[in-house]
Amino acid sequence: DYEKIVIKGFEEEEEKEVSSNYPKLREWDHKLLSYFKPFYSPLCSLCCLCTYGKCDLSKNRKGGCGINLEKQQARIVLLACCMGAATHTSHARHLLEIALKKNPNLKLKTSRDIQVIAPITTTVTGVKPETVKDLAKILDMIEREITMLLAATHTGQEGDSIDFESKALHAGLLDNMAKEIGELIQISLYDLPFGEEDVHFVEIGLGTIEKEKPVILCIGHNIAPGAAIIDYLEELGIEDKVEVCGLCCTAIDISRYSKRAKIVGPLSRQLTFILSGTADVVVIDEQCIRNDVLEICSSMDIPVIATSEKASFGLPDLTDEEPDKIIRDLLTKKYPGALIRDEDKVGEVAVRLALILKEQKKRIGLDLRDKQVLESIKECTECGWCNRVCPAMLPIKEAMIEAKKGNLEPLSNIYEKCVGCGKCVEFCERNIKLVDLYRVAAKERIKNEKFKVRAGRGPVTDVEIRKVGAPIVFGDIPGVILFAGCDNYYNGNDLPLMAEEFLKRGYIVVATGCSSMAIAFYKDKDGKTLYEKYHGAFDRGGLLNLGPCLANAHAIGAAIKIANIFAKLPLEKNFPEVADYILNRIGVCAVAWGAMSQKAAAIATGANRWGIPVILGPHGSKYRRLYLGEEMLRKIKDRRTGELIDTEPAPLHLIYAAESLNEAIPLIAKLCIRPNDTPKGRLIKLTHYIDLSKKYLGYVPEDIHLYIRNEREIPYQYKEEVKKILKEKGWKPREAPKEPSIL
Amino acid sequence: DYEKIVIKGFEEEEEKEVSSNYPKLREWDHKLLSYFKPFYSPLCSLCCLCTYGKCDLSKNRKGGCGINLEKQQARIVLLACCMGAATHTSHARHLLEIALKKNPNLKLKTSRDIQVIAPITTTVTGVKPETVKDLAKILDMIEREITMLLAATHTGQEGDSIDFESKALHAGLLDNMAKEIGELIQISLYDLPFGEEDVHFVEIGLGTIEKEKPVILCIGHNIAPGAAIIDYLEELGIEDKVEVCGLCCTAIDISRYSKRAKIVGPLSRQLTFILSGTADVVVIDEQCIRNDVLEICSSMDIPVIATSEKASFGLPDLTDEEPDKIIRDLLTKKYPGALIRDEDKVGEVAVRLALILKEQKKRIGLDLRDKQVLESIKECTECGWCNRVCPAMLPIKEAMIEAKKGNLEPLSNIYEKCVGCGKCVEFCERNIKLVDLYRVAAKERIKNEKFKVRAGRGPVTDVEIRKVGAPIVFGDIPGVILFAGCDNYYNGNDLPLMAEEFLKRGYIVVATGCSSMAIAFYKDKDGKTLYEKYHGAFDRGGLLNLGPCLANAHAIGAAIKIANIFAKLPLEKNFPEVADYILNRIGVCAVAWGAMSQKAAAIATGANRWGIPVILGPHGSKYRRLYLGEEMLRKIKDRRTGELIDTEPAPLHLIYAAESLNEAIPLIAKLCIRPNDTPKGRLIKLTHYIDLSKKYLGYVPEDIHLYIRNEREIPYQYKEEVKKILKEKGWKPREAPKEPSIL
Amino acid sequence: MWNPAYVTPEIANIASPKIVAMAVKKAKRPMFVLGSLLNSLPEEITMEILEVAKLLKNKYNVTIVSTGGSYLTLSKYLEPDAKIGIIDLINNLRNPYWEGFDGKGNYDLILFVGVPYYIATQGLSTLKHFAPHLRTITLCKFMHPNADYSFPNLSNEDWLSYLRNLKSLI
Amino acid sequence: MWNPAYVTPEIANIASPKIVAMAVKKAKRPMFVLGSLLNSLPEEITMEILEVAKLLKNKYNVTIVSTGGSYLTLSKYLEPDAKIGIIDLINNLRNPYWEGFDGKGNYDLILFVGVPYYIATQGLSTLKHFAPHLRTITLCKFMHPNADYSFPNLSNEDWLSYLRNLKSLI
Repeated sequence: DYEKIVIKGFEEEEEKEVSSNYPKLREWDHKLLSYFKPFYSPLCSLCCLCTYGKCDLSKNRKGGCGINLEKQQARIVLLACCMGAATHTSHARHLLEIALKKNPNLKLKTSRDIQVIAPITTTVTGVKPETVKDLAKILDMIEREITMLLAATHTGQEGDSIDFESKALHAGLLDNMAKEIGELIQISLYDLPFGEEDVHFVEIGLGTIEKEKPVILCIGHNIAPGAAIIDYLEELGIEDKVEVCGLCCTAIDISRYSKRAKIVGPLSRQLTFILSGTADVVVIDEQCIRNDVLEICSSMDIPVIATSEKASFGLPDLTDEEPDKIIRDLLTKKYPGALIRDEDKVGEVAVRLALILKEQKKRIGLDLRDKQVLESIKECTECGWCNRVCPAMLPIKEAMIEAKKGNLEPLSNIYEKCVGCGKCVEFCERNIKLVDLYRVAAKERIKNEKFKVRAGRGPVTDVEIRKVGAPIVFGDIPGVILFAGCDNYYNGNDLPLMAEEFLKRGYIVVATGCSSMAIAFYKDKDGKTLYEKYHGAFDRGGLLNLGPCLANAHAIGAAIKIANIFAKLPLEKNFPEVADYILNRIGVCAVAWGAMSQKAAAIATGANRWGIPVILGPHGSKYRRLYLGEEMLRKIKDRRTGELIDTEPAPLHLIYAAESLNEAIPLIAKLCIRPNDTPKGRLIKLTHYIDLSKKYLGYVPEDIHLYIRNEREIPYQYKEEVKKILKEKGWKPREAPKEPSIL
Repeated sequence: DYEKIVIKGFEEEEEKEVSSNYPKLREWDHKLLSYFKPFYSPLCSLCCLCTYGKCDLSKNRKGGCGINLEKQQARIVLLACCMGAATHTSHARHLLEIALKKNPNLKLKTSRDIQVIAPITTTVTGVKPETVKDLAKILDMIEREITMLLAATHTGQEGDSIDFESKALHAGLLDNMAKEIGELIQISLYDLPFGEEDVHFVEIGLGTIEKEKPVILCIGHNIAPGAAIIDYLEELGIEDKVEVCGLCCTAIDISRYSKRAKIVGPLSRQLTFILSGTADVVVIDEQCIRNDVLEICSSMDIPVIATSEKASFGLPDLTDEEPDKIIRDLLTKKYPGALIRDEDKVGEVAVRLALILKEQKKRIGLDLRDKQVLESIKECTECGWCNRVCPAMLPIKEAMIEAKKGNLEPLSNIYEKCVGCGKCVEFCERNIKLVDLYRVAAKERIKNEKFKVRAGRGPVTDVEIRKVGAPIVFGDIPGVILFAGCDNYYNGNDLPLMAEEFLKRGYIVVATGCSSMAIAFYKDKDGKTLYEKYHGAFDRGGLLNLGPCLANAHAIGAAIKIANIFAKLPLEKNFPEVADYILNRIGVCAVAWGAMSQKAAAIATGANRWGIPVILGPHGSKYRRLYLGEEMLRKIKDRRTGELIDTEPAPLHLIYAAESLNEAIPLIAKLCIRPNDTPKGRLIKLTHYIDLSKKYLGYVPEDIHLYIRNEREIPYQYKEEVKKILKEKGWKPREAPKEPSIL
Repeated sequence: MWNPAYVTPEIANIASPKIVAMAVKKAKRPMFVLGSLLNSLPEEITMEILEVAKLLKNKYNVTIVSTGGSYLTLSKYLEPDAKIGIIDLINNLRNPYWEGFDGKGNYDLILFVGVPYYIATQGLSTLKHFAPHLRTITLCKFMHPNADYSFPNLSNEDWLSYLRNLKSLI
Repeated sequence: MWNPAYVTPEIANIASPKIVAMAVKKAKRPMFVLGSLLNSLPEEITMEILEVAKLLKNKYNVTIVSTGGSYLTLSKYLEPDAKIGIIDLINNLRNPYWEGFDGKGNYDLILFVGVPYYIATQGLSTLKHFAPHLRTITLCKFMHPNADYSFPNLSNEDWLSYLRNLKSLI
């Protein structure tokens, strides 16, 4: 009934602009950031954005426009978040255009188990979208507001760091909303899994690609071209004759669409895989495309089909040409590739090209090339520049010295940790193709790089939420961990190791994008990946692949739905209430261990605005800004009594960069603690926190006294040690707030 | 009739998205840039945008994402253009919201003399807007496309420098369109001058502000708060009791709205004027606000009223409070200022505050402060850091040494050239407030800083175009010069000097924004400013102040209207044809001598896409990218015959940074040459080119042979010298193209 | 510096063991931070670092701080004065009013070793720009431009001899 | 460098007059660019620069180029080989296939003096990153980080003596 009124209201107001009511959200931001203060680490202390400059802002000096270093950091963070939000918005916009072209009246997918299909959008705007057209209005609003936020980064606009941060938080929220919209459209348009816990398994890893077949490689984040390729193959009935595989989120999406599609791997494998010469045709769509992909493919005679106006790579626009002509032009190398802005045409051209090129290709050429690559080892002068520019600081020079002696093992170990950025190649005095060399050295390993990942399942269902709402809010399920973002960390097993540590303990683990892939790159002694070992439901001990980067919206959506379904909080235009609920009562923690991009900055900042804490890996400190709470009792409100009370600083931080895996794991457990925990829930959470701290750091955490409200919450097995700390710290028991809030 | 069909078409298609058809424009860009190749000068050779980095791209090396230094420059230029375009778009959007609030059915201003009111918008989209609501759709489109372009700057998207440039050109075009829309709205809503050649004069300069009255200072670019202040004063009937003045474009706009409003000066005077303590209340809106304005005003007890969500400066949002309460809170210094997002409330609060504060203020305090400032001279240690960080490289240390001896003249000379960036203050070991010191040293000069500028007149009329279309296209009027952009150049008289040099010679000179102000800061021996000396019509020897930054759209609009009215080119969705016409046939050249901002980058890049060349001052080289043609005969098409022909490289460059005034002046004349010039027109243009080259460089230009098609075009007075060059260069006469084109 | 991209207008001075020893002697409230790499460095070097730490603690009452899990190694030889996350620590150090681990106020000289280079660089950047009240020295094998003083780029052999030299000078 | 903001990973080597003289002697196709500041420098310095130019031209056949209006001053003493805008010149120099002012190809050593600092810096940046085929030296009183070799920051007095010294070494 209530719903109907809202929808009716929306129809009547159709002429009115949809709005996020930024001024109201700004109030929330200022409140939130009074608890979690921005912490700045400049990656560069200069500003070169206008012709007053370059200005040296070192030591927090002011530049020619009057900005100081602190504000400049906040400004750059806002700029990065705008870039990220724009990227997801433009991605969603492209999907919308395809949907409107294919079916202007497309209804959004619904299910008996999922009532609120757009929790983020509904909370922020009050709109409950039902059709693709409803989403167009929301996207208009997002684009309008991104433009406003970007304008604020211009020289001579915003002049306060907290207001820059408020705008960054807003950009993050818009990013979340755009992702939700993009997911809704592609799930509806391509009939992708919609909250299925037992979704099919997908083959993943460089070793899974069948090189005997023609291979089409899709790189990027946009499902449209890949889906069209799959459709065309099915039309011809040769879907088993051609290998369609992908890198990055496109891979996740095409493997949601077709059970045959394979995932080569995350971003970090892009350069390596292209250089292996396995692909016959490379189709790029948007995002996470190496900037030198055309140069590299050209050098290997692989035609590149660009499909997006955002990433045209200088290629001729052949959208209006006949497929026959395009194929001829590419085969005769008239062009190194083509821009084709019509996904159906891309499907035909890519498939027909791959079939022809596979015929022509000689395996021998590739083997010879690999041999030459090995030959180059002896060129090494041991100058050490590879080591100096490697972002992972891998011991490349040392591996080369060993390789010269005939031992390729160290080089093969480099492959395991390398993120394929190629900087070592750029700085090599002898121009040795090092990234390629790691691949050749690891050839045997790569053959066995065969894993399984559950396909991206989409949203968490209402049914699941109903079941776990109470145990999560009260703390019986110790937490929900989201592994998100790129996989640019420098140890292949970090992510599976972290995931399993929490799965074993009954946490719910959800993963997206390259992180959901990285978790699959590990097998236990029985040869099982974590996805095969743990169930796929949003429940205790479940491991969920929600889907691509866009699917991060489902993780936030799940938190919102707990507030809505379990706690009966109305969503419509109720952002501060919902975020306050999540912040104080829902034990969820996101981990972006290898985050690289501006999108990741936007995603994390958006999560922060909802009250969801995020832990970054050590390189995440390069994002310039963290939000840190204080390690002391925190004054918040108990809404039941209206009083200010002292309570645990939970979550301690909103976004933090950990030095090491050892620091991160106990911290994840700690950041799942919430003021709302029942004594039993708190006891469970603290048990894990202490357990993990002892295991990974070697001690009982020294801040444990902040999180214990009365003696019943002291984990039995650590009673002695904990009591000692409590005594040292002069701990006193205290009341738990009944309705914790910062509003 | 044709018009009606178009409008009808638009109504019928109301549901269809408005589009700029980027793929078609991209084709034009690739063509254009095959003649004018990007030239890159990195301001920084590092990239710190993602966590692969920082990456060192020196010597054009590739970074972790595969981008090289050249592409990175193009990417940063695109980012800057997006920031600029977003700023003008968001500005226009804010004006639109005010218009819809005040009068949802507001018709756009029209006049018998102006048929096409939105030449840019109509050419790009085919839409002929009639109401404010029509503009909303266009803004939606602009915001959508800015979002797409910004997305292309994200790591892992566009991978080709020419495509980055094409997108920068597109951002520039969107910027032009947003400016046109903003102007149309404010002209219509506030009934501003609409193409009047004899518009009223406005007082300009620090010396014009009557300090005896309460002074309200408006800083920024958005007319709304200033207009509301003026309205409120008129409501109270005390418009003669309070001084309303402005800095930057807000000043231009309020002085279009009210004949009483005064212009303090351009951006470069902001810090100086605030520090003078003249203002009782400071109202900031958006753009060109010093980032430390709140800090400085607070230190001087001047309350700051922020009015835009884009520049909130961390101030409490008191939009919903009663004026009485706001005034009380500001008087008791509960807050250093307030954010008031309701311009009418701003009007009341600012006026009432100013009246009260003026009463309280003691003149003596300011004089004492000035004395203390002078005292600080003896603190100087002569470390020389002021000189090292001064963007103008002014001899500050030397002036201080003289000042210590009691001679303030050199310091007072610094004031004349200083752009008030304040970096000298930041780096001073003794924290001497140097910018303030220059002001105190120049006190007497400042008293006499009283000039007159014609108010911003808005668009060029069709009547004017009809009169000058032919002489411009054939070359009898030797050119139209647009002086635009900020005034961050380092010699107070450069702009008036340049302007007069061309006015004297019968060129049409149009000016906008801070440039239109800077031209006023000069008097001839009779005490007349150039605005008083030269007429205000768009005709031979006219000097037009078109208006604020937004009014740059009118300059481009004038070129479009020449193509449309004189050459009968249809505009609707006809961008490439129109731009090709402007490039090859309309002798217009823009000069952005002191351009500072990302907006300026967008404006200039937009002008370039229309085929309008731009000359920057030496600091403009920091924009990282120029578009340079080759100094040799150029192969273009004669559409009459369909043949490719060799013709003069005119205009030689699309955007160029000049080393000095001496280089710039002859270059301006040269860049007004077009392939379409008649022999007579060419003769006139070459006469000025040679004249100015001899005067400012000391020689007859050595490339003169490229511009002479037959002997009749050799200026009589330089016959000998020119013929000598022609002989040396092996010159041969050639045919002029009848319909020059690059399409 | 180690990685050329980390260039910055004011770059660390190169520290010899002698300079480090003198700085510690002069300091009123020195701190020595030992990071997570202690768990993975060659044993010889780890041992040398631990001996330096012991000496600093015993002779100059330097506050020993363990971050990122280095306690696993450190605790076998020496009980640190504090265990904390590196970012939490930097955030405290940045605050001129921080009361310190012992309630006696902030510190004036911070020595670092074994914090992974890239996060260390960022932490040093925070202190360089926003903590004028203290000085930083890095004893790692990679030169840190954002420190006030830093060892130069060193091979493991040279690093070992720098550490030995430092030990002899304390 | 002169302005600390202009820091960059690879910074110019400091050039003594001796190094400059040797570089010119070794060069196959040297060029000397004289910028617009020639019209406003103290006369003594301008004269010294002009004498250096004359000597370079006469002894080593250095191509003398005037930019930005310096011809007004220059032409009183010396007819340059070419007159061109500084950006046009840099654009030519950047092109390895440029035929030069005399049709004999691009140049291998470019000396600069008197081009305003900020536009000179940008031009030098273009050459540094995109013109591996040539070397640049600046003879200005402000150190130029983007050149290959540069005079250090100098007072007018020291600048004069550097120029005199250079003259004596040619």
